[in-house]
Amino acid sequence: MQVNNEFKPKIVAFCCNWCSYAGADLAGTNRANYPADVKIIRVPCSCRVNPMFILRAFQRGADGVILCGCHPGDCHYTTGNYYARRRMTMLFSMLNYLGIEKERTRVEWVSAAEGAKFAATMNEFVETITKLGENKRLEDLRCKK
Amino acid sequence: MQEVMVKRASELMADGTVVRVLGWKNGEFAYDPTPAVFESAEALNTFVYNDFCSSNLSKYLIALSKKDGKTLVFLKPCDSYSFNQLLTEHRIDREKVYIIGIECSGKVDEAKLREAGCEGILGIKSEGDNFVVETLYGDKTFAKADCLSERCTTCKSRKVVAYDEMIGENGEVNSECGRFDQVAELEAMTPDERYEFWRGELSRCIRCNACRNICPACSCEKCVFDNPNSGIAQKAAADSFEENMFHIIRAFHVAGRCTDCGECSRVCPQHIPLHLLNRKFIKDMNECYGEYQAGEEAGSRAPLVSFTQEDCEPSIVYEREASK
Amino acid sequence: MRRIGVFVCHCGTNIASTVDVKAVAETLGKEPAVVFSTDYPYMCSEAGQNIIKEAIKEYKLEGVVVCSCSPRMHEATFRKTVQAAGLNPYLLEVANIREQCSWIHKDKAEATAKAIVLGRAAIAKVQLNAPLIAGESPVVKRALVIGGGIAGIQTALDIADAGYEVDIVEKQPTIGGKMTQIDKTFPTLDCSSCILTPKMVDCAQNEKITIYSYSEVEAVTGFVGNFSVKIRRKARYVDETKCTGCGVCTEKCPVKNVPNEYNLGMNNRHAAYIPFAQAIPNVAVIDAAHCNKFKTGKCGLCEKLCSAGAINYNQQDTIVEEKYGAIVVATGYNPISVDKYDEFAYSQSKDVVTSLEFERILKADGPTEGHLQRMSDGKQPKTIVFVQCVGSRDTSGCGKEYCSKICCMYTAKHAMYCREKYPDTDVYVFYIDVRTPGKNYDEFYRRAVEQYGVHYIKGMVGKVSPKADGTLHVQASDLISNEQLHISADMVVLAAAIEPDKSARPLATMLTASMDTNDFFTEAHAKLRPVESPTAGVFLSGVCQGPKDIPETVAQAGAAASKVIGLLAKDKLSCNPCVAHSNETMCNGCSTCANVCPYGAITYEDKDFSRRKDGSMIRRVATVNEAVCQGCGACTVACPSGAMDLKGFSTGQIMAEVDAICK
Amino acid sequence: MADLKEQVLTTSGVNPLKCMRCGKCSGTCPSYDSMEYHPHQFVYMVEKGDIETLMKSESIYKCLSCFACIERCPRGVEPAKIVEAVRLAVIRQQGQNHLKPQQIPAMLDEELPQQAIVSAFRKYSK
Repeated sequence: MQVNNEFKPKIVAFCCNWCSYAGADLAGTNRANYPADVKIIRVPCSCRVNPMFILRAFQRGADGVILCGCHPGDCHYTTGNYYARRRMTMLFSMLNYLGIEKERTRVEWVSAAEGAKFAATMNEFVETITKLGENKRLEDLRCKK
Repeated sequence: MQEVMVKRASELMADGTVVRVLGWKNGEFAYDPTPAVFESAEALNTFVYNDFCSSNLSKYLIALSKKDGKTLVFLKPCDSYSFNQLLTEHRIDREKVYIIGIECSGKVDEAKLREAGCEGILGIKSEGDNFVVETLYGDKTFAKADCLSERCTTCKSRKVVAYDEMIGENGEVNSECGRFDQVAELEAMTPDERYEFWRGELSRCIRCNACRNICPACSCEKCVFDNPNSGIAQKAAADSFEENMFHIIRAFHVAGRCTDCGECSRVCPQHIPLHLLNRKFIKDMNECYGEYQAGEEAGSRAPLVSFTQEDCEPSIVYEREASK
Repeated sequence: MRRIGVFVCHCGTNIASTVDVKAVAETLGKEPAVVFSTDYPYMCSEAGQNIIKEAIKEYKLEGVVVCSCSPRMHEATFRKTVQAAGLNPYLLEVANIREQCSWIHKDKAEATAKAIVLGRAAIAKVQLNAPLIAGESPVVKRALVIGGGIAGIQTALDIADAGYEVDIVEKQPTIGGKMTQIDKTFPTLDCSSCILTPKMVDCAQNEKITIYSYSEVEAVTGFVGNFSVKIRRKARYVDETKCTGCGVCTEKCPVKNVPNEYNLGMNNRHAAYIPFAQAIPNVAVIDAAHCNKFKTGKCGLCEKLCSAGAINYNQQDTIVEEKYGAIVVATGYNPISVDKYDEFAYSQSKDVVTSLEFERILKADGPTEGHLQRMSDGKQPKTIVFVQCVGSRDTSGCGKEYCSKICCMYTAKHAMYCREKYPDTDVYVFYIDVRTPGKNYDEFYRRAVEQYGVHYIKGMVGKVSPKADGTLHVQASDLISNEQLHISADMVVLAAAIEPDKSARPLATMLTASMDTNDFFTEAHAKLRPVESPTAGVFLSGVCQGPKDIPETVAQAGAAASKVIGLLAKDKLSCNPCVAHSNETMCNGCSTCANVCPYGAITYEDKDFSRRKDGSMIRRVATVNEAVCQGCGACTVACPSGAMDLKGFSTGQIMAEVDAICK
Repeated sequence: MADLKEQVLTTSGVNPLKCMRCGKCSGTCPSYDSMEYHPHQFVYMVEKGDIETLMKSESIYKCLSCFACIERCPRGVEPAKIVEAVRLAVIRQQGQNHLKPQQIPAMLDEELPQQAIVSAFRKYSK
């Protein structure tokens, strides 16, 4: 049997139900390709995403985590993504401060109409993470098989 | 100072203004006074106040202000910020607290005295720019600049921001304190250097929870790290992830609420510079969302529970790193 | 551990062609909690749903995972299925293996592996799903229509006809909108005012309709069935209840040099004015920015002359606050500014006009009283050049990328009209494409060419240069004969692109309704829900959603009205049960959550937690009003102690998904 | 053939598929009448790959490079860049006779104002 040594990153994408999850659906409807490494978790709003979830994903072996929400000003709940924006800015800055590769975390605003942007963003993110390689700096060895 | 404080405490207890006093008494050694509650005039005999009295008393008021009657508390400038923050969060009933603000010109770091060869400590006195330490081997004099604790050398404010009366002169806010210099130094390093630095520091963590237990902002009824349903409850720092996780989450939970009192670093038995995590958040929030000092005013709104439409995007983290 | 059933849908070949559905069903069937796993060509079909129902009964399932299309598509369907079999509808999770898997991946092995992971995540989540019961909220039986053009008028009339109260908010002093400015309508050439004004009067007379003219929406809170709206009624300095519309003030007002908006600034009006004769309400307005009384304190002539005593210089803006069950947006459009196109010399010559200005020139109550005249010298033009697509289909940055849709038809109308009324006029139309889909539209355009002799030239005008003799030198290409034309014209008419009204963007923010990059409101579904916005209870009518002509607008207005009527006919709406919930034993009462709640759904109360051991213990704790909470989850992250959680998307559930995905 | 098209597309950086055939470029062109093929035809012929015809035509030298077509095009197609690219294709075919910087001084007219030279450089270096 041929052994495939190619690194396949694990990527968790948190998508808000109203814009980005719908944008991801639209990417599907338009058959816009992006790698199967991306797995989406539906949340009502980007502001539902707790920094703990992101750390948990890294702990369990994710190589990259991306958060997608409605464009600022377009939040279904009016203000949710504004809070998410501040929280994630602070969290990412802290991770970077601790020397964890800043490229592993990302926030992107994707509207329900931006299927193409969703696919492009995912392609780009997967490429970045593939280049970075495995997440070593924020992993929990006990969770590795 | 100590005599003035005891005298005023006795008066307030005698006239019924307060029913108890929150202050310090000597610990096992002369250099580790511990917070104590005094419920009678006689008990005040053991009241102690000197340059070893570092602990922040504000957190104890959460429980004390739930009791019947008023509590007298002595708050240093640092502690008064924490007090305001707890008021903002409705954790303390202001009506149940009588505050005497006390001036502070910095507390001694006992470890630094020891490094300077000071042993057998029996007491301490402040004399101008020097500390005169009474030891088993006689009095010894040390320059304050050499043995003040880190948080006092970079003191952000000598102003008591909440008090009913003052003992001594109230000080001023010092915006040029340079408390972010060390953070800036770390920021200037490469990510790999920073990673090495923090691995070196955080890997010493023994998860004793002292930082959490002393922190006035960490006063949750139940901490997420003790809650088996939170998904992150762990007792031991079993591996590097756990060490990172605990400190990131803790810093995040107190972000915007941390007044930078420095208690976390003071009590850490492993001497991890935890204040550098909190100050990083404070510095970032100041830079991204405008100057904000938690606890400066009761009722103020912290940056993370506020927003403007023009806030910077999280990608600023990449941009700042790239522009270095 | 709950007993879970897994149902994998083929969606015909939509899923099955790239995902090995049998393998997915088989692999997921081996998951510890799964007691039943199967696949079927169409899970959403009746037969498919029956498989789920029967399995729930037979295997005593306590949770259901359907691997199918997006939950946005069929979550509601499957919830009903599960409920019909006696299970709580919220014990269902949908793994999206179509839009987010089969449709985007080509490699079957990869897609199958991903489908399995998504299935596992759903299984992990459903283990922790709580049975939820939806609450109910009442519906306020009143609708708000924002914008009083033909779209708003038609929507309001239709809603009122069904017996519901409707309020129209119009920012101009009169309702009527753009259609009042138009002379004739294509393709029938009936008079615009003649068909519009009866509808305006109907609005004014209908007792179910309240018109807030000269008013703007200032704030919107609440949610479907229960919006609360603040409307600013701008001071018009004339008491609407007293003014009889006699017009004395508008005639005698000494300030006569204010550009007349109704005629697009092509003539002037007084500072006290009624926009046009058929205005509804027929009430004067005093333009404080130009009125002498306001500027210098001297004058007050209108007050002296008004026999009804309606003039009131001290009037202030007032705020009306009203509750509505539904809101219809009908904010309409404006032509873009063509100043940027200096090649067309619009700002250099009065004889280069936009189509809407041309419309005013042709209309009897316009600046030339309906006579076709040049605005520069009043002479009748002998050669008119129409330029289409000015700013439409333009990606250069000056204009709009989209086709404005109505220009081809109105240009044909204008050209035809000129040839009919003034047969000695030469009329040229420069076009890129002539777009005439619509009943009798192409016939109309052909009539302009064949019957009226309008010169349609395929090509674009490159330059318009005003000459000293007052003519306009038009240089254009004729792509069919492959030559460059030079025409000496007397008048040039630019078919300017249309854009959404500027008020739409801030309104969208207030309504939390989404917009596209051109500031048109987005519909909930481009094909199947064209008159609903994605925000529940907000509906779209007219050009605010995209360029359209009058019949289309009226049709959409009626459709929006029927959606509103359908909503208002309900007495109660079931609420989303996925709301926040505070664990009192862990709550600090710190108010952090209330600070971030956009709905004010969180309140605090002092609760007694006294235990014998530590005596009296009264703590302040948060309570969530479940009818007001919309379930965004902002509070859950703000809460430092983790006391706040969100039902349906709990911390535990999301972490379980994370774990399953990262395994 | 295909190579020529590729070359013109690369050197010009123009995507002729963006053209919606409105003819505004030709409507605005000041040397339209002296050109055999007009700006919009350049775009269309390049799209079809008919470069050789253009290369043989005098039209490429009739274009003034005034850039009016670029300025006015509603779709940002930039026909003048295509004309320039076809001109370049001709020059390259004639034995790579690019000007060398050393050759320039000898070719300059003493009377030619300095500013004209500089502006010519500026124009053609776009």
